[in-house]
Amino acid sequence: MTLEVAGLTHRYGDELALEDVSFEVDAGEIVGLLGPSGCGKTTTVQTIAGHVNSTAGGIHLRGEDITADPPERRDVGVVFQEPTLFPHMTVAENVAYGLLPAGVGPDERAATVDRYLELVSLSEQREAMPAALSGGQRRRAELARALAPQPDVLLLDEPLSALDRGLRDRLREEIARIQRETGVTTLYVTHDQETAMALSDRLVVMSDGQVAGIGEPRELYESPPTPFVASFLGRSTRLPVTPPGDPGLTLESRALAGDGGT
Amino acid sequence: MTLEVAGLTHRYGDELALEDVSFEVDAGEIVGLLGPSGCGKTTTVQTIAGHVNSTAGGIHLRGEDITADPPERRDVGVVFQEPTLFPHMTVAENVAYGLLPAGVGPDERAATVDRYLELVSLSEQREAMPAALSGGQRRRAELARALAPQPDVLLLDEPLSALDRGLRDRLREEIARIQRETGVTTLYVTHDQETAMALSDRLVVMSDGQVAGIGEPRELYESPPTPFVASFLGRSTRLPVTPPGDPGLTLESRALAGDGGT
Amino acid sequence: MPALLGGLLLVYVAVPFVAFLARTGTADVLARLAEPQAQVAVRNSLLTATTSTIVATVLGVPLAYVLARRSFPGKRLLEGLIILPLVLPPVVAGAMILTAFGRFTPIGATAYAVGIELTGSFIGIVLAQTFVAAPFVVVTARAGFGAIDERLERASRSLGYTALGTFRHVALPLARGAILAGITLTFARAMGEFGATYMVASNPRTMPTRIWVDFINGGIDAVVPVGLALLAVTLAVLAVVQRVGR
Amino acid sequence: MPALLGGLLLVYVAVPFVAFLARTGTADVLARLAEPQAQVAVRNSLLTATTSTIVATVLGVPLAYVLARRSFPGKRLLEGLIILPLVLPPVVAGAMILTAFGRFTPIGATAYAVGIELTGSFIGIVLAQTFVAAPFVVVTARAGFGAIDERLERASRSLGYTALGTFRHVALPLARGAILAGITLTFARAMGEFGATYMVASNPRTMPTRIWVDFINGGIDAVVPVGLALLAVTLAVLAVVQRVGR
Amino acid sequence: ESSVSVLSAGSLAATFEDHVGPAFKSETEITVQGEYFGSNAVMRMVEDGTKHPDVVVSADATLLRDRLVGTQTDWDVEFATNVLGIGYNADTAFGSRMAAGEEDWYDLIRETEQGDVAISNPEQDPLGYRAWQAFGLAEREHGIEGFRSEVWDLVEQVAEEPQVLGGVEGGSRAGAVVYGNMARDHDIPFEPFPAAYNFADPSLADHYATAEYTFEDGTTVEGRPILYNATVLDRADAPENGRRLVEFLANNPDDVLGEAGLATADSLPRAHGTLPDGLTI
Ligand SMILES: [Mg+2]
Ligand SMILES: [Mg+2]
Ligand SMILES: [Mg+2]
Repeated sequence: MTLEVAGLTHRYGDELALEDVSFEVDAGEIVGLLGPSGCGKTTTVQTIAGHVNSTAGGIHLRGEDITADPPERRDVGVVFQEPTLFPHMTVAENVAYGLLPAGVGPDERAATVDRYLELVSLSEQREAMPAALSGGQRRRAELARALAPQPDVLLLDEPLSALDRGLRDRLREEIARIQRETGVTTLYVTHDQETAMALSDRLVVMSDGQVAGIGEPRELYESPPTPFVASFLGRSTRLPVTPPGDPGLTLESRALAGDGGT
Repeated sequence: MTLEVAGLTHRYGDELALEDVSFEVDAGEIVGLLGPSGCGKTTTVQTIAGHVNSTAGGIHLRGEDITADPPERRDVGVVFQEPTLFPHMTVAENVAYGLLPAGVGPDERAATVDRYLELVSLSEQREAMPAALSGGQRRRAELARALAPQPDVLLLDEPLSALDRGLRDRLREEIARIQRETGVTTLYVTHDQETAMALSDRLVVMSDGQVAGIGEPRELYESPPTPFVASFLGRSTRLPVTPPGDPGLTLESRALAGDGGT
Repeated sequence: MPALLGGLLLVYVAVPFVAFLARTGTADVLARLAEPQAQVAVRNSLLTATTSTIVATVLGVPLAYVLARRSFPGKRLLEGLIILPLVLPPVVAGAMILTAFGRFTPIGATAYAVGIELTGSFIGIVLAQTFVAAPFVVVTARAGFGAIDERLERASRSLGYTALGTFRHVALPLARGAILAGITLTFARAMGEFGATYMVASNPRTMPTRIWVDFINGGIDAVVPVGLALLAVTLAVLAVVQRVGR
Repeated sequence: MPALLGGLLLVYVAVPFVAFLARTGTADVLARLAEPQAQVAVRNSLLTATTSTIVATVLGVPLAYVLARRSFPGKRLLEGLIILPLVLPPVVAGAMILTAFGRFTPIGATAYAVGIELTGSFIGIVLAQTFVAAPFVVVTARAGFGAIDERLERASRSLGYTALGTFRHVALPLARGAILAGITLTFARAMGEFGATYMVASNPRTMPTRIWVDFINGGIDAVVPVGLALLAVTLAVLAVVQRVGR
Repeated sequence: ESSVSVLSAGSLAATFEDHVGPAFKSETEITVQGEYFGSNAVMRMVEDGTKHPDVVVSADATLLRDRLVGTQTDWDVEFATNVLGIGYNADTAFGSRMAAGEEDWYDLIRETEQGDVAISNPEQDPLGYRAWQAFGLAEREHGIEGFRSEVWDLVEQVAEEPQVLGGVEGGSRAGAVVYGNMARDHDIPFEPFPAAYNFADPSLADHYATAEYTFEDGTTVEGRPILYNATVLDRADAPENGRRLVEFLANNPDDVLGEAGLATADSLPRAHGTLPDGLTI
């Protein structure tokens, strides 16, 4: 068991954001953490990464209790929901950033940066500043940066929600490929059923701060343990195709209108 | 003749950025201004918009000499190369912004905003702040903002260069559709031969601050007036398909690696 | 570690304050503040510092904008000039203002002839405070304007707005935070201004000149009531400014 | 229109300066500056203002960071505290410092017992300048840190950097412009500080205290040489700071 | 509202703010607007034209007479004197022994450490050079060889009157050579010097004159009684109000000046030059 989340409970002031959240992620597995906006997905990720201290519950990584460790001692790679490339560093410097505290020497550092830039197809942008990248390139640079120090677990918090539809689909496949190639244990957070179903080995469905169901995508879809899971997973197929205002534009404008996050 | 550019010459300090640039754009026409990076395209656009005062030459709009007019008196809509949505206003406020100085009353203003948001398929984002939009949505919001005051001419300065490949292709078609629907006289600036050929009624090819050729795309392509035009327009077909580093990834990674601007 | 270093500075600022209050006590503060002299000083300070801040903002924010946006020969010189009052000891600033606007100078005499006293008057206080405090809002607002993408302003021009309209609708709202910080510094400095004010217009009394007179009359203890009033009034005004500005 | 309003402020700042130089002339400036007294003052001012600026920056920038990033009970109070020296007339600031660090106060006596004089010494000057000038770098740097997306720092932590390492590699470089502006204001203020310095350590002489003595002995004309030197030295140092900081 | 502006020696700030001002106002309805600098700075600012008060008051009668009479005015009136002595901080060793009153000040001061006792800067402030002169007169009066130079090395020269007293009050000084009225204003314990060197008795002027102080620029000033004088400037905005104030000071109704801690001698008030019409003392 690589990652074990046990009984996570968190309060913001009076509000209960997480209530007894428990799940596990196996080595090399990609687990989707799925749920509607505000259900506690980001709080869960932040707690695993150590940026939020949970009120109760524990986190184990490779069998070690890391609940009280600061983020820098956790070996958890994170790609945040919003872009976080360091604007004052080149793409290569961004990717190299996490290698220094990991104790990687200069020569190996350069080789590692090259390898990961190639993995995400950004070798030509190595000297570019983040501001010069397109949205998809930024996301891939962040992915390389998070992967380069070879974390025990990679947390992806809705990495595609700020991107346009078509790009999103392509980058999703790209992420799947990278995960396959690196074999990194991954927790993939999304509110998008389709993405979760397509990517995940297993799914953790959350609702209102609680785990509503855990299982393989097909299994959960076919025999949902709760009505919420049923309706939430089912919705992607039940979604009616609403006719847009101008019937002449139907397909083209749909494709564009549907992009973006929540 | 809607737009007439005659003998435009511009110096930045000692350097000659534009030299005797002349061309015309007919009413309702979409003209592509094509050339490699640094050839003077943006300076030409800025001069037409009134943000740069040319050293010599004149600009006529609907027969009137506007060479000495400040930008706000020119009735020229601009979509800049980099995004310029006002970050402190909602999408709807951005689109409404240009209607006030145009003297449009409140009721008509609201109706106009609705119409243009629908045109660019952003009706649902009307109350969103620009920061919450995806790259493609931002571009479309800017397009709506530039079109709403019904300018005599619309200048698009490489509007797609900051976007990812797939999105770029889709948005290019979107722009073509919008231009057809609104019938706005358009000057479309790009360094991308393919985009220019696909979109333009006529092409103005620039090289090193000078006009290297003017004509219909097919005409210029088939009988280029200068060697530069020949090589610049021809290159898109002569471009060799370079094999990527890892042959296993060929198609997928090509699609992603090729995105972004120059 | 940052907290530790930062705490050191806080302690350093707090120690004199605490030592001061511990020594002087705050016993009859209210009684002393009830005296008309103190009340007049509070009123005068509020009136003049507010006026100075408004003058500095109304003139300084446009200046900051011009400095941030335009380039012209001699710009460096003007930038140096605007830091000048920040560097000058207030006494010298006061002496300078007196050489320019004193009663027997051409400007001062002309003003006096038409019944306006430029020194020893409210106007004199405002002249002194504005001279000393205006640079803060200029320097801060300039940084704010400099951070705005100029293309946003070009877009506004192309959407039909004049340079002035663009300033109002785009530059001003986007630099609001920085301008607010500048106004804060300027107002605080104007409220506390003593040296130049005392040279140019020691009457009518502001809180700082009142404090000085209290000090040479009654020593350190006598400073406490108006001193505390000065702090309280300034912080209260700044709290309101922050709230309104958000 | 902005240029016009801004120009008004520039003219207002320039007029006293020009009037002052026109009246006093600059004839024997160099001769007066060649006097050892003047040279000592220049050296003392450079030494103390640089020290004060370094102390204020080393302590103030971390403080600004903490204030920008953390929230804790009593934070508002500390924020008020840090504006305090900005509002206080320098005389009161000086009186406060004396009550805290004077020779016969517990702190002052302890220091004196081990041979350190906290008043009437270089240390005294630095104490006064730091007290008065440190708030500028704190307020400005705080605004700079506040503008940084906190997520960048979280990303740095998750990439293996401690809070301190993150501060060094992410927060500091990204807030550089604002910190530089703060250092500028703090150094300028420290160079020009007179009131508190004169209370706490009128000796050794800095340029502002030298100017005051020259003024009461020789009047306005006598102020010119050191006054000009003060401006020249300050602007020169700030030019270097700007260049190095870029 | 009728007012008169006064540019005065700093040592008279309290006198004008708390005593003369209110009393004069209640008698004449005229408001006193006071402004206070060291006597030297006062003269300088009047000469420079940077300040244009109605009335100038000096803590050093000769200074005003030398600098202003003949150019800015042609008369002055001496109206009060003051006592020089030691103000001290009773919480210090020096102060508590002074308070005990069993030892002589000149023995105690020699036992202080360098910088414990402050004087005004003699180059800037008459209070400073009077301290020098008093130490010299005391050396002769008590027959203590080398007293002045010994003490001179011990005392700290700080800026001016306000700083001197601020030090004693704030806790950075054990004591300071100050005027009696200053100690009273600031509510600190005060031990006046004997008449032989307290500069309070105009009739001892010749004796005081035997002590000299030489400025850094080589000029010399003789000791003289502390004599406060006042004048109305020729170009005063409110000359009539100014004259009434000087008259008020000279005639000192209800011992207003005494209340303020100043001393009045039999020989005062005393006019120099031709008094303007309507001014009687
Ligand atoms: Mg979330
Ligand atoms: Mg361009
Ligand atoms: Mg005096």
